[in-house]
Amino acid sequence: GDFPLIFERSKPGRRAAHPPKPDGESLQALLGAEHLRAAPPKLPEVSELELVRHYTGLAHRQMSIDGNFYPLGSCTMKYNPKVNEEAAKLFAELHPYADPDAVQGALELLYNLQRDLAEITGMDAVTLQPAAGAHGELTGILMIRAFHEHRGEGATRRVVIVPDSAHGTNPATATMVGYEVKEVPTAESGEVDLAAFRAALGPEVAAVMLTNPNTLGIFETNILEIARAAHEVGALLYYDGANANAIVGRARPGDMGFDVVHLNLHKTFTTPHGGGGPGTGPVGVKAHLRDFLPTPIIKKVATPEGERFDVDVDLPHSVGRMRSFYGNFGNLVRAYTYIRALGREGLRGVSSAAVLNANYLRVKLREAGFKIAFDRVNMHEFVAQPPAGVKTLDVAKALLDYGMHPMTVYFPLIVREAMMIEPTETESLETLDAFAAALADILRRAQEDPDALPNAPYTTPVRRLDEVKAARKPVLRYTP
Amino acid sequence: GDFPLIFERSKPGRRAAHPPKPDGESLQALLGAEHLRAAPPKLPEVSELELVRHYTGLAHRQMSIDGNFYPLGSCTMKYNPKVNEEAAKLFAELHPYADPDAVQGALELLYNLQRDLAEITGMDAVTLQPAAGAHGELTGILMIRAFHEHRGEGATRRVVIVPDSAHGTNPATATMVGYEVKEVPTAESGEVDLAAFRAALGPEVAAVMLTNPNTLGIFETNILEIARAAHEVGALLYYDGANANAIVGRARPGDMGFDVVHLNLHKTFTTPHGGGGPGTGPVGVKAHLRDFLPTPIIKKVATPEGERFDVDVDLPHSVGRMRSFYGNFGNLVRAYTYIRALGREGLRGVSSAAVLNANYLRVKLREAGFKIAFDRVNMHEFVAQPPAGVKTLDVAKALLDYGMHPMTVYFPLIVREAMMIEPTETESLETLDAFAAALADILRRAQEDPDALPNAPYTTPVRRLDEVKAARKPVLRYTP
Amino acid sequence: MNYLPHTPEDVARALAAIGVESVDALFGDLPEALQVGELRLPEGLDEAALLRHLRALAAKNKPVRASFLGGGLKGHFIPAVTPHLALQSEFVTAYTPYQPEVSQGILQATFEFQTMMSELTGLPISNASMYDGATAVAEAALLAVRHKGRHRVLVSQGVHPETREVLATYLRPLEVALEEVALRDLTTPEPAVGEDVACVVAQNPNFLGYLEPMPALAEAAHAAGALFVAVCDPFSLAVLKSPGEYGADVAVGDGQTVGNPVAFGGPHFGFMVVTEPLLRQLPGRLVGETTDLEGRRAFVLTLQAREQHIRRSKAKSNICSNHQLSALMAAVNLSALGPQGLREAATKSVQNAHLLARRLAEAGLAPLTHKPFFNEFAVRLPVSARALRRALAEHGVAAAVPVPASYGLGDAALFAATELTTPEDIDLLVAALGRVLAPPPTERANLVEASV
Amino acid sequence: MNYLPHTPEDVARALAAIGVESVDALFGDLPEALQVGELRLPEGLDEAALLRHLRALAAKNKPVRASFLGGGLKGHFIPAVTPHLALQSEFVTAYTPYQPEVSQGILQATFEFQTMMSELTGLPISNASMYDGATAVAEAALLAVRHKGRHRVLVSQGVHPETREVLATYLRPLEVALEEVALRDLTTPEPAVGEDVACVVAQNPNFLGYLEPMPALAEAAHAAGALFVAVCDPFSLAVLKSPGEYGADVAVGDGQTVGNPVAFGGPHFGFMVVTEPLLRQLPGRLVGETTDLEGRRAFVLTLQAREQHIRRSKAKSNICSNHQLSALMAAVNLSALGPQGLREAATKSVQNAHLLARRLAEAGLAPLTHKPFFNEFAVRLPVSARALRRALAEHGVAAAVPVPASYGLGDAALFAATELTTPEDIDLLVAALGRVLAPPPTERANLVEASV
Repeated sequence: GDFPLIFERSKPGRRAAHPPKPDGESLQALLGAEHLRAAPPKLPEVSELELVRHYTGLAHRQMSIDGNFYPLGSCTMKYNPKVNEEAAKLFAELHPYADPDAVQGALELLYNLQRDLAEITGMDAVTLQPAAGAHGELTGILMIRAFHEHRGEGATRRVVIVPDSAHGTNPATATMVGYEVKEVPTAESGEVDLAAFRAALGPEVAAVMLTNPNTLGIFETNILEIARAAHEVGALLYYDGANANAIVGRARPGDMGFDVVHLNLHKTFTTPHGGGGPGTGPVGVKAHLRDFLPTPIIKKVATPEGERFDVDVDLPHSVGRMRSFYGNFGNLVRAYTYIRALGREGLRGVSSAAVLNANYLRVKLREAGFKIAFDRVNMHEFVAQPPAGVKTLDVAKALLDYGMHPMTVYFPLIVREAMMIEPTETESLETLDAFAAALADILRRAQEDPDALPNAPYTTPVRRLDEVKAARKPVLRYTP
Repeated sequence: GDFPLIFERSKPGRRAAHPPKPDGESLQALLGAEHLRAAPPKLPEVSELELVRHYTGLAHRQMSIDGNFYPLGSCTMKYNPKVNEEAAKLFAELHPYADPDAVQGALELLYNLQRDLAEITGMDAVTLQPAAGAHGELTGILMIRAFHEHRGEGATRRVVIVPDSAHGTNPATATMVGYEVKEVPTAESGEVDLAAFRAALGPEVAAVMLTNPNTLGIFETNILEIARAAHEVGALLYYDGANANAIVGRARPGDMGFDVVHLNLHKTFTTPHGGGGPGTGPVGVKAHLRDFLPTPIIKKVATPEGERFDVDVDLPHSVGRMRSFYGNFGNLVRAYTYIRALGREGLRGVSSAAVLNANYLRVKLREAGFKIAFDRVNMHEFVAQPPAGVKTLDVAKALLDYGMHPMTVYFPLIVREAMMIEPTETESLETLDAFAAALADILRRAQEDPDALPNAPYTTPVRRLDEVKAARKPVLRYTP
Repeated sequence: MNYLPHTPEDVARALAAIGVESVDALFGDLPEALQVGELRLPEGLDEAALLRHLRALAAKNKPVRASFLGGGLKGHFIPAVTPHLALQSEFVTAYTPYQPEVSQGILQATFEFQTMMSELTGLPISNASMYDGATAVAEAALLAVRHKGRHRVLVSQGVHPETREVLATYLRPLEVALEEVALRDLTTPEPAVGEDVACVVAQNPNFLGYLEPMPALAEAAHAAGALFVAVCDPFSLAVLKSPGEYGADVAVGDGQTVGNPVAFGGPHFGFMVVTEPLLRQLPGRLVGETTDLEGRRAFVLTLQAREQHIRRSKAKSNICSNHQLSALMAAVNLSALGPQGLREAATKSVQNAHLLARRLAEAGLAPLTHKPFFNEFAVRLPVSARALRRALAEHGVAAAVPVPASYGLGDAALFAATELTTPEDIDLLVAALGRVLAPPPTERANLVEASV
Repeated sequence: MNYLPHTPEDVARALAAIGVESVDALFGDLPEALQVGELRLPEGLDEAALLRHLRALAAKNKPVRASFLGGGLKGHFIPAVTPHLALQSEFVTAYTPYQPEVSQGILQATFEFQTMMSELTGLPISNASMYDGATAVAEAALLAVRHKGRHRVLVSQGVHPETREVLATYLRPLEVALEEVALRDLTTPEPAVGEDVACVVAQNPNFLGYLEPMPALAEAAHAAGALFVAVCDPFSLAVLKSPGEYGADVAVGDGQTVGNPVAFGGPHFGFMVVTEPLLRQLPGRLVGETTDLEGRRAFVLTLQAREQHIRRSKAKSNICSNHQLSALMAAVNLSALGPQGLREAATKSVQNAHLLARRLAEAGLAPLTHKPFFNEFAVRLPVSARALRRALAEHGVAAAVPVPASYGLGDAALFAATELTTPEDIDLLVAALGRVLAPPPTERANLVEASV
C-alpha cells in the first residue's frame, strides 16, 4: 500500500516530545484574547516510536551519496566527510548577537575562511554571506551594477552576456538585477564562439557571466582573450563557480581575469547537499570591487592585547546586506574544516582526480556505445548522448534499477538528449566501471526489447510518476 | 549479485582514516625485531566513501526496532529513546582509573542507579557489574553458592531447580557454577506444578530460579507459597528479570520473597540491543547476601567538605570480581536517564501498557485463527500456536514479507510450534492490528496455496538460508 | 589527508584507458600562465590535528551559563530525536529530488512540511523553503511587485532591521521604492497606503517583541488594493492569531525557532506561504501529490515552469538550492512536538519572558512600553547596550541585544526568554546585572570605557 | 514524560476488546499484598530538565587537559566516520540476528569482524565477541579445562590484575586450581608446567606495559601438553608478533583499543580466537557463510548446538547477549584504518610512549626496567601513586595509574601514551609534575596528607 503520511499516523493526544510544562498565568491574561488563534494548527500527533518509524522509512525511500553513485553533472556530488559534521557541532550553540569578544573563535574561523577562499580563487576579498550559488550570483551581479552606477554608467550598461550553455541561474540572476540577457552561441569546439562573443560586446554590456570549465566540461581556452575583450568595453567578468571542482588547487579565476567569482561550498568544498540545500555561495572580488561587498565582513584588528577579530558593517559603497547574520555559518565551518584537512596538496589532488575520473568515464561510455558531445579531453564532467532510438529519460529511469542515481538529463540545452555526467574525485574506478557496465547493459536491453526501457524502473518504491497530473491540478498539501 | 564483503572492496593502498603520522625511531629500534610480526594483518583497505557505502548498505539489509515491529517474546524489544544516547555521550571520555575525586559525577550516577534499582526491585543492595542478563545470573548463583559455603553447606547443596519453561540461560548458568539442574514441570494452568515443585525440594537444593511472569507470560500466582517452601528447606530464590517489564512499577521481586534478582537493562530499561549486545544485567540482593556481592560497589561517604562518592573493593565475603572496571557504564547512564525521565508514575505506566498491549494482541490473534496456549489473562507476553497443518517457521518467514520481524519461535520448549509474542508498551494498537491482520492473511494464503508459505519470504534480500550447510562445513571467515 | 580512492595503479590504469601520459596532460587546455604553483595554504592535517585545531578555535568562544539573546533567533527546545532523524545520511547526502522514483523520502517529507507551514500560517500554499527569513521577505515583496505591477513597498519599522536591509538590497536595482512606517510606542500605526503600493509588510511579534495590530494593518493594505505580507515567527503561531485569520496574502518568516539550532546565525530556513491566486507567482520549489504507473500515491517536484532551470531569464526567482534539510529538521521537530507540545512550549516561553520582565523591572530595568509582548521585550538601560552586553558576557551571561539607534530609543536592549529559561538562569542574570550596574569602582571604569 | 502511544480512547478500545473493565484488572493475578503503592522515586522529568540533570552530573567530573592513563584501556584515535556508521539505528536497535533473511547487515558485519580478528591474531576461528577482555580470559580457561580435562591453570602475574580476579571468580566454583607465575624484572619467567595444567595464560604487552617472551611461554605450555592462552591488545597486533606466529592456541583480549571509546570502562568487547581443534569448545556466537534458496551467498548464526538456548545445562557457556555493537564499531574502525593506518597509529603510539619515558626520566622519574615496552611503562615514585594522581588531577592532568602493591614494586605508577599524545600534552604533565613533586610548602603538605 501507500507509505502513510505523518498526518495519517496522527491520533489526537499522542506526542513524541516533552518540553517544559507551562505553570503560570494564562495566555489570555498575558497577551490578550484578541491576539490568540481560534484553533490550534493541525500538526501531526504521534509517539516517539511512530515518529522514528516514519522518518526511518522515508530515509529508506531515498537515494543519497552515502548509499549510491550519484553522478549529477554540474552538481559535484562528492563525498561529504563525517569529520566536518563533528566540527560543525562545536559551534552549534553560538548566537550571532553575542558580544564579539565572546565569539572570537567563530570570528577567527570566518576570517581565516575569507582569506583562504581569496587565495584559492585568486581574488582580493571575499564575502561569506550568500546562502547558495544562485545567491552568490545575485550578490556578484548586484556588486557589478553598483560598480557601474558608482562610475556613472548605471543607466547605460543594461546587458549581461551569457553563453547558451550556461546554468539557468545565470540569466535568471541577471533578470533579478534588472538586466537584459544576451546569449552567445557555442562553437564547434564546445567553447564560446569567440567571434559571436566579440560581436555581442559593446558599451551597453555590464557583465559577462561564464562557467569555466563550461557545462560541457570543456575549459574555455580563450579565457584570457575573452577577459581582455570584455574589459576593453568596460564590462566586468563574472565566474560561476559551479564547476570549480575541475580546477581547484591548479588554476584560479582571478588569474584568468575574472572580477567576481562565487564558489559553491556544497559542491567543491563538501558541505552536504541536504536534499537540495542549504548550500553556501561565498563571493570573491578583485580589489576594485572591494568597497561594494555586502556587509558584514570580518576583519582582523591589532589591539594592545594582541590581534582581535571584529565585524565590519561600514563599507562605503556596499550593495547592502544579502541575508541575515553571518550566512550559513554551520556550512562555513564544514568547508573550513575540509580546507584545513586537505591543505594545498590535497586541494590540487581533488581537481586531478576529478578530471581523471571524468575522462576515464568518457572513454568508457564511448566504448559502451554512447556518443560524446564534443569528444575531446574534458575536465570534471562531459556530455554524452544515447544512440539513435534510445531516449535519455529512459536510460535515466533504467539506471535506477541498478542502484545508481542518474546523471543530469536534458542539460545543457544545446545538446540533444543530453546526459551530463560528473563522477567527482571520490569515486573509485570500480564504481565507474560498474556505471559504464550498467549503461552498456541498458543499451543491450533496449535493443533486445523495445518495451524494456520505457517501463523502467521496475524495482523502485514507485515507478514513473504522472507529472502532468501533478502540475495540472496541483495538490500541494495534505487535506484529511 | 552478492552484496560484496568489505574485503572484496579492498585494494592495496587505499584507506579511509588518517591517524597522526609516525616520525621518530623505527619499531625495530624501539622494540626489537624479534617482537615484530612478519607481515601486516590483511585488514580491508578502502576509501572513506567506500567504507560509508558498505556499512550504509549493510544497515539497509537489517530490520530493527526503529524500522519495524519486532515482537520477540522475552526480549522486550521496546523503543530506545534517543535522549539516552545524548546522555551517554556526556561521559564517553572518562577513564575508570582516574582519581575518584575527578570523576565524582560518574560515581554519583552509579550510586543513584544502585539505589533506584534496589527500590524498583525491592532489594537491599545492587551490583552494576554484570554485562548481560546471563552474566547477572552467573553473578547471582555464584553469590548463592558462596552464601551456602559460608554456612558450611557448600558440599551438600548441589542442585538448582528450574521450571521446564525456563530460559536456556538458567540451566546453563547453574552448570557454570558447578550445580546439577533439576527441572520441574508446568501445570495445566501454565504455572509451575506446585506439587512437583514441593517434591523436588530438599536439603540438597541450593537455589530455585524463576522468571515471574514466566515465559508463557503467566504470573506465578503461588509465588509466595513457592518462596516459603524454598526457604523452608534452606534454598534461596533467584529471580530471572528477563520478564520484569510486566511488573515494573507495580510489583517487586523482593516483596515476592526472592533473595537475588537480576534485571536486563536492555529489556526493561531501554538500552539498545545493538544487534545482540552489549546488554547489562545488574543484580540486587537482600541484606543477608550483601556481603557476598562482587566488587566494586559505589558508596557514599560523609566528609567534612560534604558527601563524596567512593569505590568499595573490600566486601568481606565477596564472590570476587565479575568483569573489569565498572561494568557497562555507558548503558548504566542510559538506563539511569530512562528512570529519571519516567519517574515513579512513568514506570508504572510501562507495565500497564505492556500488559494491555499483550492481552489485546492475544485476543486479536485468537480472532485471527491462532490457538493460544494457556488462554487466560496474560502479562507482557503470550504463546500462540498456528492451526494444524501450518508450521510456525513458515508463519515467521511469511511475516518478513509484511515488513515485520517475527516473534520468538519454538520457545518455550514445552509448547508445540510455539510462537512467543511480546509486543511491548511502545507499540500502538494500529501496529498490533496490522500484525494481527498480517497473520490472518498468512493463514488465508496457507489455505489457498500450500506452497505459498514454505517458499516465503519472497521480498527479502536473501531467502531461506541453508543452515545445515553452514553447520556441516563451517566457513567462519573470509579467505580470498 | 584526502578522500581519494585512487591508488597509483588506479591512476596508471585510468591514464592508459584515456590514452594520455600523465594527469598534468589532462590539464593541457589550461594556458601555462594560468597554472598556479603552490597555493599559500598550510599543509593538510591528519584528523586528530584537525579536530584539535577546530576545538582550539571553539575554545576561544566564551562559555555561556545562561542566555537571553534573541533578535530573530532563539534557543528553543529541540528534542534529541529531531536531529537523530533529520540528519540521517540518506537525507543529508541526497540532492534535489529530480528523480522522484528514488527520492520519495525527501519529496514526501517536503509535502508534509508544506502542509505543516500551511497549518501554522492558515494559508493554503507553502513552498519547499527559502534561504532565511530576510530573503523570504525580499522575495515576497518581489512577488507582490510582479503580481500587482506596482512599484512601491511599505515596510513597518517593526520588521527586523536586517530583513529591511536585505529587502532594500533586493529592491534597489528594480527601482522599486521602499518606504518605512515608523513605530509609534513600539508598534506599527495604521499607515497611509497609496494606490501605487504593491504590498505592506509588517512583522508579528515585531523586532522589539511586541504584538502588532495585524488585522488593522491587513485591512489598510487591502483597502488600497495592496497585498499584505505578514512576517511571522512560526513558533509563536502555536498560539497567536494566524496570518490566514487576519487576511494576510503572504506569510513569510524564518523557521529557526521551530527546530534549528541557533548555530551563529545559520543555516536555518525561510518559509513562504501564499493564497491560491498567488500560486503561479511563488518562487522556489514546490512538491505536489500525484500517482505512479501502478496508481500508487507519490510525490514530485511540480510547477517547475516557474523556476530558473526551465524558464531561465523569465523565472520567478533565480533560487535553485533552497534550505531543504533545515526545513526537514523543522518538519521532524513539529511532528515530534505536535500541536500540544508546541503550544506548551510557546506558553511556557511567554510565561518565562513575563517573569523575566518582572525580575528586570525589580532590578531597575523598566520596560519601554506596557503593550503586550510575546517572548522578548525592550528595556531602557543606564549604560550603552554594547557595554552592558560585554560586561554581562564576562559573567557568563549572554544578554542585551542592542536596539539600533534608528529606533530613537536611546540606550535600550532586547531581552528574550524561551521555554528553556529557568528561574536559576534569571537569578544569574539579575546577580550579574547587580554587579555590573552597581559595580566596585574599577569595573565601573571598564564599563564606561567599553561603552565609548 | 513517557514513550507510550496510548490515548485514553486506545486504552478503552483495548480493554473492550479484551473484555475487562480496567488495566488494574489485568493485574488480577498479582496477590494484593504484592502490589506496591508508590515507589520511592522522584517524579519524571521533561527532556530539558532531564538533560540539565545529566549535564550537572557530568560537570562534577573534572575537566582533563591531557591524559596518560592506561591500565587496560586507552584513548586511541577513532575517526568521526566510525561512530557515524556503526551507530546507525538499524544496527543499534536490532536484536540477535535470529532471522537471517532480514539480518544480513549484522550477520555479514560479524562475519567480517571474525575475519579481522582472525587476521590480527593469526588464528583461524574467532567468535562474534564476548563481554570484555577479563571474561574472555575466564572463558578461555574454562575452554582449556573442558578440552584438556585437567584442573589446574597457570596465569602470569603480568596478566591484568582485574582479569586475574575475574578468572579466579569463574574458576573457584568448578574447583580448578589457579596458580600465579610471579614476574621477574617485570616480565614472566619460563614457568614449570605440570602435566595436570590445562593452560598457561600470559599477556603481551603485560599489565605493566612490557613485552613478554611469548614464544618461550607457549613452548613451555605445549611441552607439558597444556594449551597456551595469549591475552593481547589487538591494537598492538598491528605490529607485534601475532599469537598465531608464536603458537598460541587461544588469543583473547579486550577490543576497546581498536575502536571503542574508554567510556569509564564500558561497554567495549572481549574477543576469543582459537585454533581449528578448539572450534566445538568455543563459547559464544558464531556467524558462518552459506547460500540461500536462490544460491546467493548469505550469512547465518551457526553451530548453535554449543549455545545455551539449544543445549541448556550442557552448553559451553551461559553467554547469550554478547557485545555485538561494540564489536561492529571495531570492525568499522579497523576497516577505516586499514593495515597501514593501524600500523601508523601503533608506531606513533610506541614512539610517543618512548618520548614520554625520556621526558619523565629527565624529570627524575626513572623507569623500573630497561626491557622493551609498547605504549605504557612503570616508573618508581617518590610519593604514593594515589597521592600523585590526585595532585596531577588538580592540574587537569590525568595520569599515574597505581601499580598494585601485590607487584612488590613500592610506590610505582603506570604512564601510557597513544598516537593522540602531543608534545604539548607531555609538557603539561612535566610542568605539573614539577609543581607537584617540588611544590611550595603548603601543596607539599596536602600531598603528604592525601597520600596517607
